[in-house]
Amino acid sequence: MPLSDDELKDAICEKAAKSPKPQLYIKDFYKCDPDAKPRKIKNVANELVREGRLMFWSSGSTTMYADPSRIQNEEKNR
Amino acid sequence: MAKHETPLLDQLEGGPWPSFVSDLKHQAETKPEVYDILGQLELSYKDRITHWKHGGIVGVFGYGGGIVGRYSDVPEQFPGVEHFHTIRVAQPASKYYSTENLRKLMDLWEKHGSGVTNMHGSTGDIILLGCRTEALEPFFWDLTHDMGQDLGGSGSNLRTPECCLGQSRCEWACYDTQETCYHLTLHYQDEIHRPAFPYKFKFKFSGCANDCVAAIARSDISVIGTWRDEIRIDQAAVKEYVAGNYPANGGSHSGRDWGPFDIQKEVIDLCPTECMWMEGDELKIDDKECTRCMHCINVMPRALRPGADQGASVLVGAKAPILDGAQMSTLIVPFMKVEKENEYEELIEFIETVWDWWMEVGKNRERVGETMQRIGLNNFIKIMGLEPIPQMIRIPRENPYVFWAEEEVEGGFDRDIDEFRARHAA
Amino acid sequence: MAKHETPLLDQLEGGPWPSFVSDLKHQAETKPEVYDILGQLELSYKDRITHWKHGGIVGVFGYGGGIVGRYSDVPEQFPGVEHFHTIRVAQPASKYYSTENLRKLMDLWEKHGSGVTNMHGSTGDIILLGCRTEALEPFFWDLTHDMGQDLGGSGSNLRTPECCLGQSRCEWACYDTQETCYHLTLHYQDEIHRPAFPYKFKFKFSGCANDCVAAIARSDISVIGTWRDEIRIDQAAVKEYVAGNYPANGGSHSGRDWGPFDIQKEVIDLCPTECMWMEGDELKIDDKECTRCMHCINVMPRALRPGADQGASVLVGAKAPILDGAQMSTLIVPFMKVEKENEYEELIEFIETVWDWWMEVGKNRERVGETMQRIGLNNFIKIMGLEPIPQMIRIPRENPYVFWAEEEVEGGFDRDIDEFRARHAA
Amino acid sequence: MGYNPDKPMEGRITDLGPPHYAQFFPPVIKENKGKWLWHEILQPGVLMHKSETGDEVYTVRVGTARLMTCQFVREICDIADAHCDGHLRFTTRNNIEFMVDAKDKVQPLLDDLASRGNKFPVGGTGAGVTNIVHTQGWIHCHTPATDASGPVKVVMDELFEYFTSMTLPAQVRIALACCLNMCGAVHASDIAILGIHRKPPMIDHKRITGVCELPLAIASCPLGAVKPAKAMVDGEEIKSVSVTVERCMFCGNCYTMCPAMPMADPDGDGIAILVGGKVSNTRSAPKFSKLVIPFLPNNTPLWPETVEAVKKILEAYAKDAKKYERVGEWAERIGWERFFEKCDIPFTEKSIDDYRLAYNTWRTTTQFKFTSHIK
Amino acid sequence: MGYNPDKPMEGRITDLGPPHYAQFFPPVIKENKGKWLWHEILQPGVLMHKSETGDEVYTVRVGTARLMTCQFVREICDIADAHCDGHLRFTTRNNIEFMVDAKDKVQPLLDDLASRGNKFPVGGTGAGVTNIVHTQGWIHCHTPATDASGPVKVVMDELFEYFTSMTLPAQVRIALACCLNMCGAVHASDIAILGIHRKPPMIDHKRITGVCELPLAIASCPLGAVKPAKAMVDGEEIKSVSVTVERCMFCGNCYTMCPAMPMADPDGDGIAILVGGKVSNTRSAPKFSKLVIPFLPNNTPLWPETVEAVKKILEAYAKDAKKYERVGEWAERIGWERFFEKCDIPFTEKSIDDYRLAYNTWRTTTQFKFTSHIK
Ligand code: SRM
Ligand code: SRM
Ligand code: SRM
Ligand code: SRM
Ligand code: SF4
Ligand code: SF4
Ligand code: SF4
Ligand code: SF4
Ligand code: SF4
Ligand code: SF4
Ligand code: SF4
Ligand code: SF4
Repeated sequence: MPLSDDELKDAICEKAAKSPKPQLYIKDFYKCDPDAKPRKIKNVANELVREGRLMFWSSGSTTMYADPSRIQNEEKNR
Repeated sequence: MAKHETPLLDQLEGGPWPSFVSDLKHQAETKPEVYDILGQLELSYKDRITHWKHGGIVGVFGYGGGIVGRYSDVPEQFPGVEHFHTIRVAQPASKYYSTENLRKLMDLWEKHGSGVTNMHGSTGDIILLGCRTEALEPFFWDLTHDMGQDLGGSGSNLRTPECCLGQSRCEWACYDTQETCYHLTLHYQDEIHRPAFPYKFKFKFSGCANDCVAAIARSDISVIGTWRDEIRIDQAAVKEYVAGNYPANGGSHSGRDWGPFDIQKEVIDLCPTECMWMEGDELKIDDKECTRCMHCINVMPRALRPGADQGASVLVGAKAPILDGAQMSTLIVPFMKVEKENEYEELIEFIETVWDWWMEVGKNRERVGETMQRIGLNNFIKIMGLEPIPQMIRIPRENPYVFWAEEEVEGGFDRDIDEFRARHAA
Repeated sequence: MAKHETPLLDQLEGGPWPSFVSDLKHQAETKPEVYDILGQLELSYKDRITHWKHGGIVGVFGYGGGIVGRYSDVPEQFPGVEHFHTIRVAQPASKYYSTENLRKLMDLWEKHGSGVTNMHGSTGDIILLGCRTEALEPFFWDLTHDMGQDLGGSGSNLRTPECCLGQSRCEWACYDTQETCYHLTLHYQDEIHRPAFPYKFKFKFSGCANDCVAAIARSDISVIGTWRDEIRIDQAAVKEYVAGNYPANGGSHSGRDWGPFDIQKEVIDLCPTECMWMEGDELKIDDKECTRCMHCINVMPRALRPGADQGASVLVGAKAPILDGAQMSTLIVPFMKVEKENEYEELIEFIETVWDWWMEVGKNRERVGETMQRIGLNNFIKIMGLEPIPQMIRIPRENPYVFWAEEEVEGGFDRDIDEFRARHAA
Repeated sequence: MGYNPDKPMEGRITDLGPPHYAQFFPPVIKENKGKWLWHEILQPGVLMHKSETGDEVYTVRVGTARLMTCQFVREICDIADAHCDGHLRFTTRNNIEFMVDAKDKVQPLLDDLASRGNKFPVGGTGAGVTNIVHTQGWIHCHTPATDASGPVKVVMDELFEYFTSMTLPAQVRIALACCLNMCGAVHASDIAILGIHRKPPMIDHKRITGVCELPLAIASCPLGAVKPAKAMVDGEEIKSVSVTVERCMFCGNCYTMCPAMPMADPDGDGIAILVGGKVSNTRSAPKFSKLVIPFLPNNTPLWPETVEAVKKILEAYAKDAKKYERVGEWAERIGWERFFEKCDIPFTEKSIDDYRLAYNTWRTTTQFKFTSHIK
Repeated sequence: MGYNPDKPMEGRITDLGPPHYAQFFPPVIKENKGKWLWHEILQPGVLMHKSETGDEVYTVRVGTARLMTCQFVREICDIADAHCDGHLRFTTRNNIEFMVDAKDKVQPLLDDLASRGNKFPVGGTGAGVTNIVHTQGWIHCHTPATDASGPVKVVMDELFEYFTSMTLPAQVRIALACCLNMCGAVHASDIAILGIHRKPPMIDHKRITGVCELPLAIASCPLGAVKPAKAMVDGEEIKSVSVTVERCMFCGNCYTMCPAMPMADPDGDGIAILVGGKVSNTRSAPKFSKLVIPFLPNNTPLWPETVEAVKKILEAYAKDAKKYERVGEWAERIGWERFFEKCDIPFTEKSIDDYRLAYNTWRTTTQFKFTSHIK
């Protein structure tokens, strides 16, 4: 049984909060619901970004997701 | 921000080619932060090294692509470029502009950013070079609200698709590259703006095998126009070429005396499939042997035209060398109709079949061409639901290492060693 | 041993091609164990599977090569082939025989073995098929004492070298393949008879690029004749060809009407380097562009001959597909004089440089071509003490992944990060 | 109204995509799209396309530095307004195209362009050298091993006559990329100028913890040269990485993944030259570029060695190749050994592939030419 | 005297090597070695070589089964004694060559050969099919997936007219190997007949301990399909191996290294057909053979499917290729898609490489032909 959207959101946020890696690839979230299609995971993760519960981090070539409190913030590092 | 001495860069102001240094200096007069661009670049010329830090988090809210963060590693010296992010603005298909549109965009960019651009980036975007973090959202607001325009792609996204000018000004385009590019760009806005993939993904659209947008070398899905009937021949024009009345190759070689046009040497002998010949003064083509390489058409544009039953070949997997070496795209669908009528249904289905699989099995930072290599072409073909055909390969395999599936082999794989030994003493 | 029914094999007695079945049957009349060969083979035809066990340890004392052990897996049914070892007898270079020699060998083989042979094995040996263990030493005694002959190679040894017939009956041989082959075979008797290597090693010698002993495909060191001056042209003979008085390609195509000889189409247009042309009725060759592919010489043997300054190209590494895929030999020394005068000094030095290194670093069951692949061509060239030259490659590298050595780079690899950070804020 | 930082989501618009291209078409393009019959290059940089409607469009192609300011774009717009009804386009190689719908409008346009100094060179068509596809270099990127705009400027200055003429055997496409990422088409260009690093990354142990995910840095190296390691920072042992320098091939991927592993170096960095690639499917299949000069120094601001190398190759090609023959087709016809000789480029072992699939590049035939390389 | 098992070392002679070849030369060869000027094929199987001394040697080439008995060799000797002063040779492809030093000696020799039934077919020269290079098969080897002598006999029976004539576009070299070890030149032949296994090895746990070194067996597998495993033999646990069958590509190397891993199977084994290889450096470089028919059954004793397949390819080639064009050169000129069509061979995914270096075989151009494969 695939998770509901809200369950999936929670699972993703939890992963972002607890994972040893502070920043995660979209693929790292696939395991949050093995039954969901990649596109579904992506849509939900993006929804979380819109809600402010996740943030994007990009090197230009690669993009990652992070919990806003854990993201690597160049502005702050300066 | 004040002027810096730029003795090294100054040496790039002479010469016949347009000088970016002169241009920047000119702009600096009204946008003084450009002096810091020049200053930092001069320092790079002195030190022979970049003075930019590794990029990082910046973007507009809700977008995972379109902005590349950039900070100076000598901000005290050059405060004007302390933040120097680029903004990728999606270009109109094949880069036609009205001056009205361009002027408006420039006004906006002078207002929010450095006033320096690349027309265009290598992927095709309008690149706006140098923006402070706090100016990103205001710029984006104005771009969307005042101009109705939007950002392009970056990161692990679909990158801004690009096309050759195609039917708009070229007689050879076998499908409408611009409309296809535009349609798919709009169709996949979400994929362009929000990371969805293991790594970047690019589409490029060329109208014919000349491939003026270098799709076969630079795009994960390359759609290249072709035809499946006969090259259209105007024999009267052939005669004109033979008589030397029309310039060969549309005049491409007119700067040098190559001697009189020789249809045998210049066309027939260079046809890679040897499928052309003269019969009297008529040019004949054995079209079923033609591989539509475009050479003869290029050389005699007034006499030859692509066939009328047009479409495109779809190839997959091109990329630059990082990590395992460069790849050209591989021919997967030899011929596909590419039509607005059915909203590019076939192509879209193809793309999404690729994505659904690649999003699942592609490793992080693995381009689709590399995933194809990893799993093998046969598996890829199966995943795509296609039949294997010889058009997909250059040559059949040269090694004997065929994987047979158990169900293909009479009696399967299970055998009883004792039974075997009863017939074959050890 | 009695006759067996062989209904399947019997079907191989008709047809125009010589029948090994008829021959075996004939031999069986005087050597009844051959009935068991036929019997076991018939069983294989019935079962569609081999009835030989995995080979085993047999040999003559002090030799690690020359014999391949073989036992039947149905010895009760076919006691005549219970032991069925093969003996590899070194062939005379390019396989000329006197009937006296051959008859003697046959007598010996009928005495000690099955009376069945292969003339010859794929490596070139005389293969004597089917000997009992206890007969091996007596056969060897007689072979050495009565005939002055010896075994060839097998196992991780130097294998029996082989050559094309070369100067003995071919006008194109650019060095004496037979003498070279003979000399090296004698020179390396120890390596042929006693395992010295990580795996098998083969030499083959062809007198020209036609490569009639398939050296480039089948030998770890392939020595192939070539020249470095000009193709010798007899213009009078050219005219005869053009006039149709001499048959093209030495008559090779005379079974079919290919139309009159056309020097342009058949020679000039097929030259891979496009270095030939006619000037009036004279054939011209731009020899410095010629890659000595032999095509033109093959087609006009009476008009064209290899140049007079002759030698050989030395290539390394050919092998069959096990394990990582087949390899052709790679050009390492474009031109080497191969001369008896200095006892093949240069070639011998080359061979031993390869061996010294390969014996050291080659893994077990790794052919030299595979070792070359593993360490890279550049390292191999260095080990050989050669300069890298473009003749060794087909194309320059297509990836940018160059390994630079520390000493090649100004300032070396060691850098101080703190010093760097002083100039580049993190 | 405008962006309100206090209410960022209010009135937000997203996912508009690019404007529809057709609104920017000059009228003659709009009316003849899909109807073009043939074209002719009237003179270098000036194309004429003929439509089945009888219409003609005249295109004037103009080289640019690609790096351009708002001021400069406005000047382009001035020209387009004056001559082209306010329309223009950019090509896939960063040239500008001004289009007019009648032959008599061409010369005034050309005169106007010529009157503006070196800003608007006309050319880039047919069998010549067109604009150099290139990248950011020191003007913007964090990984370059050379600059982009500068080398392009000096090379184009030197090759200018080939931009404004059509005297070569075929089109010659030059590209520059400032690092191995090869943003552009360096891997498939007739002549390619490639920035390369030659020193392995340094490791900034002090910074690595904050900015790097060690597993990603370790996994980034295609040759496994990046290994986990301990390091001392301010007397404390931290987890970091080390690099086995003998295994490093300077690809830079570790730095892409980990900002604490900078590679750039004034002496280590420089330029490699690759040749013989092509993109089009005309005659021969697309080809990759091949490395022929492994290193030239970053001698700023004029990169004389690079300029000379490119010119030498181009001129050897111009002299020797047949009509229609691209650089790579020429090199294959004459043989690479002859290519090195004709271009007077010393052959080095760096041109011998030793990466994956390398066997495929070895010469497995007796066919070769006796060049000066054979002593 | 002879071998004395009680004193094996007494009087032992070793390392003699082969006899010197020159002692076996017919006189005309001895006198003219290195002096030959040109040759001509007078009729299929009959060559004449002309020396600068004016001498001529006439060679009559005769096909053999290669597998031959002492009796048969004696018959050859009889012929050589009668016509050739007691000299003869064998070619690198297992044909016999009888040489005479005058033209008038040719016909009596040919007549003699013809009088001996099907034993001594004359031919194998020029643009025809010569003898099939082949291997042991079921007559001697332990790893074959098919027989050698049998398939060669039936194929040569069918192609006999091409052995005795010179009507093909070029020489066609056929080879057979009974397993992937490819003893011979199957990997570089115009047409190759290759024995293949299609079932993974069985594991004879009862025998493995005695006959196998497990680490060698494990290391033998290029794909790592052989793994250490435990097995029960007579109630006792022993160390053995297991095979991951999905990873097995049936190369047989494990069996070579370990007799307790037999592979052969009546239904699993059969024949693959490869084409387009060549060895000579004439015109094009040497080429590898390519797999076009992945499997044909071992239908003993006449292998009708194999015979038909080879003949079909040969005849399609004979009909379509240009003079001098080898099979591989022809296939490349017309394109492999057309090859499959012209030879009426169904294309299967088995012809698509999925081993190492496979990318290199993919089609990375838009150039292709519309054949029946495109629906
Ligand atoms: C801006 C641009 C170069 C330019 O000056 O035009 C560019 C700039 C960067 N590219 Fe690129 N790439 C740009 C087009 C390309 C192209 C060409 C194309 O898209 O047709 C390629 C080759 C085609 C391809 O995708 O393979 C390209 C292949 C790369 C690669 C190597 C990817 C690979 O799979 O081999 C990287 C490295 C990476 O992704 O880590 C890279 C990475 C980068 C990064 C993000 C640097 C990095 O290591 O993260 C650069 C940011 C520079 C900056 O400061 O803004 N860029 N990059 C181009 C994008 C502008 C635009 O949107 O129009
Ligand atoms: C007898 C002969 C075939 C024949 O019928 O003529 C033969 C027979 C065997 N070959 Fe071979 N090879 C024979 C010439 C070849 C050749 C051809 C050549 O030498 O020109 C090759 C291809 C060239 C090459 O060396 O690569 C060849 C490539 C192999 C291989 C694969 C080697 C590789 O690196 O790919 C093996 C497998 C192995 O060594 O484990 C092999 C192994 C074998 C073994 C020893 C079987 C085994 O797995 O251990 C066969 C013994 C058969 C038997 O019962 O006697 N044989 N073998 C040939 C030797 C006769 C002679 O001495 O004249
Ligand atoms: C404007 C542009 C398309 C666009 O959407 O912007 C374009 C336009 C034309 N190309 Fe192109 N090509 C354009 C980039 C390319 C590219 C891409 C690239 O260079 O990055 C290629 C592939 C390059 C390669 O193979 O490496 C390209 C390969 C060709 C060819 C193939 C030539 C060949 O023999 O290989 C032709 C045919 C010809 O010129 O005969 C061609 C022909 C043409 C024609 C004649 C087509 C037509 O009928 O109008 C156009 C004018 C040619 C000219 O400039 O001489 N175009 N053309 C691009 C101009 C670039 C520039 O500013 O210089
Ligand atoms: C006798 C033999 C050498 C030996 O030492 O035994 C030999 C003898 C000659 N070869 Fe050969 N070749 C012999 C095996 C080969 C091989 C090896 C093989 O097939 O395993 C090759 C390489 C095959 C390949 O490329 O796959 C070979 C490729 C050639 C060629 C190249 C043809 C081409 O265009 O590719 C020529 C030239 C020609 O025929 O025009 C040639 C030419 C010749 C000439 C004309 C040389 C001469 O001047 O005498 C001889 C007679 C040719 C003929 O039979 O039509 N010979 N020749 C071999 C006879 C084998 C047989 O019994 O059929
Ligand atoms: S790719 Fe073909 S259709 Fe497109 S612009 Fe180039 S020549 Fe025209
Ligand atoms: S398009 Fe190419 S393949 Fe077709 S006829 Fe013209 S030159 Fe030949
Ligand atoms: S390889 Fe050359 S020299 Fe040797 S027999 Fe063949 S054609 Fe003659
Ligand atoms: S030997 Fe080959 S390359 Fe040399 S001239 Fe003759 S055909 Fe041309
Ligand atoms: S090529 Fe390298 S250095 Fe240049 S812009 Fe691209 S990523 Fe940056
Ligand atoms: S530069 Fe490339 S090869 Fe060197 S350590 Fe970094 S990732 Fe590895
Ligand atoms: S090919 Fe295989 S089966 Fe045949 S003889 Fe060689 S090793 Fe034995
Ligand atoms: S047959 Fe080859 S691939 Fe299969 S298990 Fe044995 S060694 Fe491995």
